[in-house]
Amino acid sequence: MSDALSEHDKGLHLRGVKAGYGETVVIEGIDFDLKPGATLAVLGRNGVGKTTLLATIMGHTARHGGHIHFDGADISTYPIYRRSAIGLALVPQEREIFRSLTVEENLIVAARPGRWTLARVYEFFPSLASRRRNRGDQLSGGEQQMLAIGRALMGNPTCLLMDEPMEGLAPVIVDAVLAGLDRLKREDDLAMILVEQHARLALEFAQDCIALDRGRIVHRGPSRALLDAPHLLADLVGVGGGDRKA
Amino acid sequence: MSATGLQTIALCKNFGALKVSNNIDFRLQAGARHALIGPNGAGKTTFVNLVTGVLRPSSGQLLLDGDDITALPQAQRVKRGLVRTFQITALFRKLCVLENVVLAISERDGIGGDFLRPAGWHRAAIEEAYDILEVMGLAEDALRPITELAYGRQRMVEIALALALKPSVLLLDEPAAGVPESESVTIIEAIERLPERIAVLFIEHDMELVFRVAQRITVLVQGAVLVEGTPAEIAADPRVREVYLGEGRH
Amino acid sequence: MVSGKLLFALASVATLGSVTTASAQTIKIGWVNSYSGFLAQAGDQMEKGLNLYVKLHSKDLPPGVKVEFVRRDDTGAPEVGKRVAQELITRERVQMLMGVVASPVAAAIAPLTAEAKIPFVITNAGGVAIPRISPYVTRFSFTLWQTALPIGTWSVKQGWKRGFSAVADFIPGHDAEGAFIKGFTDAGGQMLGSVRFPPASADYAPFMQRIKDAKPDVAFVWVPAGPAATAIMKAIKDLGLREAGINIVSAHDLLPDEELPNIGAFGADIVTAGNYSTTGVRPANTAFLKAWDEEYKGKAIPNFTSVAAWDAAHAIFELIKTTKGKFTGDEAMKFFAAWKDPNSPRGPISIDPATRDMIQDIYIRRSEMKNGKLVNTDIETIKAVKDPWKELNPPK
Amino acid sequence: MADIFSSIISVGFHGLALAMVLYLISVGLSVTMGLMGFINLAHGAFAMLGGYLMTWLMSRYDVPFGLALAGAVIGVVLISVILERLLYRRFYGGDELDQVLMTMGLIFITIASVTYIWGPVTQPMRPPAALSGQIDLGFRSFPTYRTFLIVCGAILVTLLWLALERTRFGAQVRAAVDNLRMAQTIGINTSRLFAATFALGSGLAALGGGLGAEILPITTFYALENLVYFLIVVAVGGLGSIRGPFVAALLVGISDTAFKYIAPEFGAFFIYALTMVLLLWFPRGLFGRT
Amino acid sequence: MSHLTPSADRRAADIAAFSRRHRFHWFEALPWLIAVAAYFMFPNYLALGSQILAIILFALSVDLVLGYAGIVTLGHAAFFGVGAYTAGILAANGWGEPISGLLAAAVAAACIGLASGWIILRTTGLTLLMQTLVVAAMLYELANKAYRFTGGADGLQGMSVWPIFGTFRFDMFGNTAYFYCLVVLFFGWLVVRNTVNSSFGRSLTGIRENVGRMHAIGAPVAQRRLVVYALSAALAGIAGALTAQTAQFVGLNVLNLERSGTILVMLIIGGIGRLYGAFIGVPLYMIAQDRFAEADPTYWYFWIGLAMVFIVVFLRGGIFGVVERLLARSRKQ
Repeated sequence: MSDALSEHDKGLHLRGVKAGYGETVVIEGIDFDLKPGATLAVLGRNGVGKTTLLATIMGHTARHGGHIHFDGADISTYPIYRRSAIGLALVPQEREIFRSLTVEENLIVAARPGRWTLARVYEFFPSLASRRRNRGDQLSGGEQQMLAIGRALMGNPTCLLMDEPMEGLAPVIVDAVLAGLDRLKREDDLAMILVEQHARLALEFAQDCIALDRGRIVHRGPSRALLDAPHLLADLVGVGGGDRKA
Repeated sequence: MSATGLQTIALCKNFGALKVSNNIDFRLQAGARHALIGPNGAGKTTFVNLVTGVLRPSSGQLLLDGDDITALPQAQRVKRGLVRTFQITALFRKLCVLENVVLAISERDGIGGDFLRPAGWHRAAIEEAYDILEVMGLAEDALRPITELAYGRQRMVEIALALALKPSVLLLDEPAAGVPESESVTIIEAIERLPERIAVLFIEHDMELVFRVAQRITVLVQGAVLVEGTPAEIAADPRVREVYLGEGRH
Repeated sequence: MVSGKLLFALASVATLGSVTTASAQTIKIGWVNSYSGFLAQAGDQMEKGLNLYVKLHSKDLPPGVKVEFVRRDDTGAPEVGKRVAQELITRERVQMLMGVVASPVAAAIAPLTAEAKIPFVITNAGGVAIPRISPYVTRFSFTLWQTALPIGTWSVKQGWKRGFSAVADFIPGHDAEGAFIKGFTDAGGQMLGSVRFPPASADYAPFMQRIKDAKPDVAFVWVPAGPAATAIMKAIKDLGLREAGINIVSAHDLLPDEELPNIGAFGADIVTAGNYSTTGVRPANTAFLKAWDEEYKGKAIPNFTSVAAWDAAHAIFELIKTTKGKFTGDEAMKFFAAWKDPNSPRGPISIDPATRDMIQDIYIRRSEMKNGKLVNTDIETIKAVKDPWKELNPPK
Repeated sequence: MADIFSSIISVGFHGLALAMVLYLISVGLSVTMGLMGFINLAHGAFAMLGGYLMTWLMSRYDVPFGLALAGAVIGVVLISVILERLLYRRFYGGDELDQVLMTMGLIFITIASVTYIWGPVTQPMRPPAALSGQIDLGFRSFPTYRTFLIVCGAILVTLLWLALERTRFGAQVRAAVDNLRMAQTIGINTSRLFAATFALGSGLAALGGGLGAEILPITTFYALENLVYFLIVVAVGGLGSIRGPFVAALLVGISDTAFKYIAPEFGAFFIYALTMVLLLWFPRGLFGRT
Repeated sequence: MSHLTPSADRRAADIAAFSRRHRFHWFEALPWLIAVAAYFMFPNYLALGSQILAIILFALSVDLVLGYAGIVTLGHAAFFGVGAYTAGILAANGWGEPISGLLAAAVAAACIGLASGWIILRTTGLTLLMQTLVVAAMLYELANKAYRFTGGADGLQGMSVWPIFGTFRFDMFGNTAYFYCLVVLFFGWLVVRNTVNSSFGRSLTGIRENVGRMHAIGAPVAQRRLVVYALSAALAGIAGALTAQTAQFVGLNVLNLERSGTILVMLIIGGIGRLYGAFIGVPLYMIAQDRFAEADPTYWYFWIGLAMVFIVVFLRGGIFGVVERLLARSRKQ
């Protein structure tokens, strides 16, 4: 089946996706494609629907319209656990570590056979290895973040969704996490979507970017281009009244 | 009456070792239009909960019109004119729009505990509620249950409910959250039409709304006030840019 | 006065009506039993006794006369029993009420019969004061004073001077406790203490442990026949009460015949006082057991409740035969007051006209293993025992 | 003094035996309530069925004690899986009143069914000869079966802890109790996990019902009469917890026995009073989540 | 303004419709007409009939706390039982006047409601459910222990209830009892109806729908819940007293878990929070139970249980919910 997939079908494709919570619609008319191994930054201020977008791909929200395809399959109606099984993984904003499980159990419980093993995750995040017997609720913010990423990797995904992984971390830790992500990008053929409020961090990391406002995509293009246009960037994600209704 | 509507002095809230609100000194002038902004997790909602009495502060003081209300329960603060709306619509969903507002007026006028007379006999409250619906442009839906309303209309009922309590200080928690663009204009207009005597503090991510309505802006970061100023000052402040754009990595 | 006359006239019309249809006459009897609830097992015993008699003897009824039993479940709860009895009287227009396992249920029903003026024939409930509630109550079973008082007296005679009692906390339990203490202390024994536990209790070990820790010579233990009895026997065994030198005595409810196989060897060597045991050697009993085994194919064992139902059915059938099925409540009560049956499976029985309770022989039995089976063996017979409580407490 | 000491030992011993039975039966209820938010009032019916099946196998077909117990557990697990698929799963996350109505209905159906099949008679539990009588532990003798029950219970509790603390399945269950949506997000098929947990909980209840037939006699109204005790253990222990119900069962078992020993006329009054105070103090139970 | 402003006519019509909602509808007369008709049609079933009427009042009291104030209780038998024992003990000890007995029962039950509510209403969810259950269970054990007053497990024997107004004697056929229960139920219903339609009642609905918002509009939520709990307790107490007086007997089961559970079941079958669920669910359940019990005294539980599972699977929201959905559908077409 997967052999027959054309290059075009592989990866993640959203078409006209409209979704929200209950009857509320938060995002609307979302289209984009993410090729295997590609990286995408999602920008936008608070409350514009970035988290909802990731949640929708993972199946957490109520879908009101549109379709999501992943590696050739229409996964729009898949239950959450099946989306995980076919290669999607989410690092949620609140980390959502299983607090009554130890670090090691948090990893094992998500394990699926593949290149990512317990040993490799520990090698990747050495500080987790030293705390493997600690319970999820006994970790610092940075460790929790690494654990959330490690847990996602244990499922051996082909597409990793990350929701503000630097949020609330001390600068030193931000650097450590970023270093890890960079290494992931270099060493692993993993497609990644990074939602980030610190726009420059995200743009430096990802090849392409989209920006959301009020649930719609208001900008898309290569990250480089946006980094080179600080006024446009400030307009998209910064603070200011602006008459950007044009 | 002091010119200050609402004031917090060194307000702190800790959850265990976690400081969610850190020494917040804040003033909301009577009749002001004041916005509170900040990235996710900055402690905005905690601040609202502290001010309205859902949470008790770990330390610090809260003044309303110069009186200390730190120890007052939620209901008492409402009686003194400190009223809020909710980020996630919190209405009486199975009841009709009119009844939602009548409930609020009944509580304000202290007839909510009357179990002898039918609610329909309190004609003045119903008339007043209908007045508010007319002002908010909700009258045509007066007898429809909330569940049948579009989300944008529900957000309007949120504000109508708060207005019914005749607030002197009104906290709007993301009044336009989750509303499609087509409907948000109505909400912004409704906020602009709010009576001038009411001091309005709104927590909002929608910068268009913030800069269109607010006279002053306070930026909250990691539980503490980063900066306060006019919209122009805030837009030009490098620290704010740093917070929002992630410039100048450490 | 006028209305009274009118009623009388209406009543005579009604009677006339019944005379004209006498050729195909049906006598309706309301049968109140515990089909569910904590006394369902005793109810089952009672049901089997009645059914067996009715099956064997319906043919003996006068031609054209039929007996219809309208059955209702009291669930062991007095209020339910009272309601179904009321419905039987008002809705089904029964001529007689019969049955009832639980004393509280019988006590709740009894006042109705005084108002309706219909006989109430009790086949189990042993609460001692129940016949005093209504003149229309008569009882074919026993009172706990008939069984518990003699065992108290007998215990002291064995040289057991220090006693303890443990009973279920409801009417019959209180009767049993009072009777045993009366018999025991009158004969010179000394009570070390007593406990009452909830009638529907689940686990008896803590109560039995308390007896064990008190170290009496003899413990009187009473619970209603059925599951509670087996459970309590098990607790006695598990805690090693007898190994600790404590003798166990009781009324027959503790070791009903049908529970003996369930109890098994560890129920041996307990002394109980009762009005019937299957091992009793009497021609009437042999015939009864034979009929029983044929009907229930060895799957069931009769006990004193079955026999009481059997005896009561016998008396009622004789009443119908004698009156050809036409009797008023008062006539029926007069008939029962003079009832004597020298050949009941339990021995000679009669109704005491003064108290409307049974006069019957009480057997002191010891449980023992015979041919691998636990049985109650009569070791002493006390002839023609009247209810001692009614003699000690004459009506005011 | 010796008397008091002896009484304390008596109460502790019988309380421990009762606690084991209560725990085995209630732990499944606690986990399913914590995991699926389902108020399963009919949980006791599985324990009752376990008791019925075991005593029936033993008395009708002379199956040995251990085998009969295993057969009963397997039977109950099968029944529970069918019920879960047919009925329970429709109501996960639904209105709690619907859950109350349905499970009360199930209790009624079970009461009538067991009366129909096995009659209104309490089922006799006859442990094998080796487990009858008294066992001398040196300083004093104890009823053998109850000693066996306590040992058995302790082993089962340990096994259960190991299963939940040391296996991947256990980690999945705990993960799902912690955070249902995140558990799905990492690929746990929670629907299947629910069914498995439900079956495990029912099986444990059957085990408790069978082993504990001596302490909680197998009668038709078992599921209703003991319901309050099971609910107390769950509520006091804290929903979704494994440890909580154990501590609660110990508390209820021992104090209930003590109160019965000291003041039997009051029945379960003090247990209820204790429950009330504990729940006011710890509204989420001793080990509940905040 | 972008919105259409409805005309003054529309305003007047809306306000009139809204403020007239508490007025009586013709269908509200139905239960009473049926109850009177039943008296003439089923003269042999009056004992059952009066029990049904008393239990409807009990169900109404539960509907008030559960359906309107959103307090899930598995222990309302506590108040039913306190009422029954109050009236019963009075009648067994020389004061058999029925109406003052009812009032005494109401007062006693309301006091217990206030006292227990003050303690337990601060909890929520399963904990509250357990607390209500435990309160009832404690009263059960106390009633059992207070043998001298209550008769314990034997039930309270020897009640003697005087004729109503010294004229109408409680007869064995239940004629008096039936009308007595009917009249008391009618007044009880008026009280409940008036309460739920009052501002207080509407604020209860608000509490059920959204507690957080009620706090935010300044309502004294805890106080409202306590008041309605006590009021409901008083009504449940009257229902218990009615049962005691008409049956002239009180047993421990007025306080047991099965009673708390089945009243909930009856109400859910009828439909909660609708004021009339009690009038449908209670007769349905009790008549079914009576019929099943007669046809099959041993196994009636089976059919009742099956009906309950059937209702919850196929008739969500109870009978009243189904009727409402059907009405809504026919209106749309």
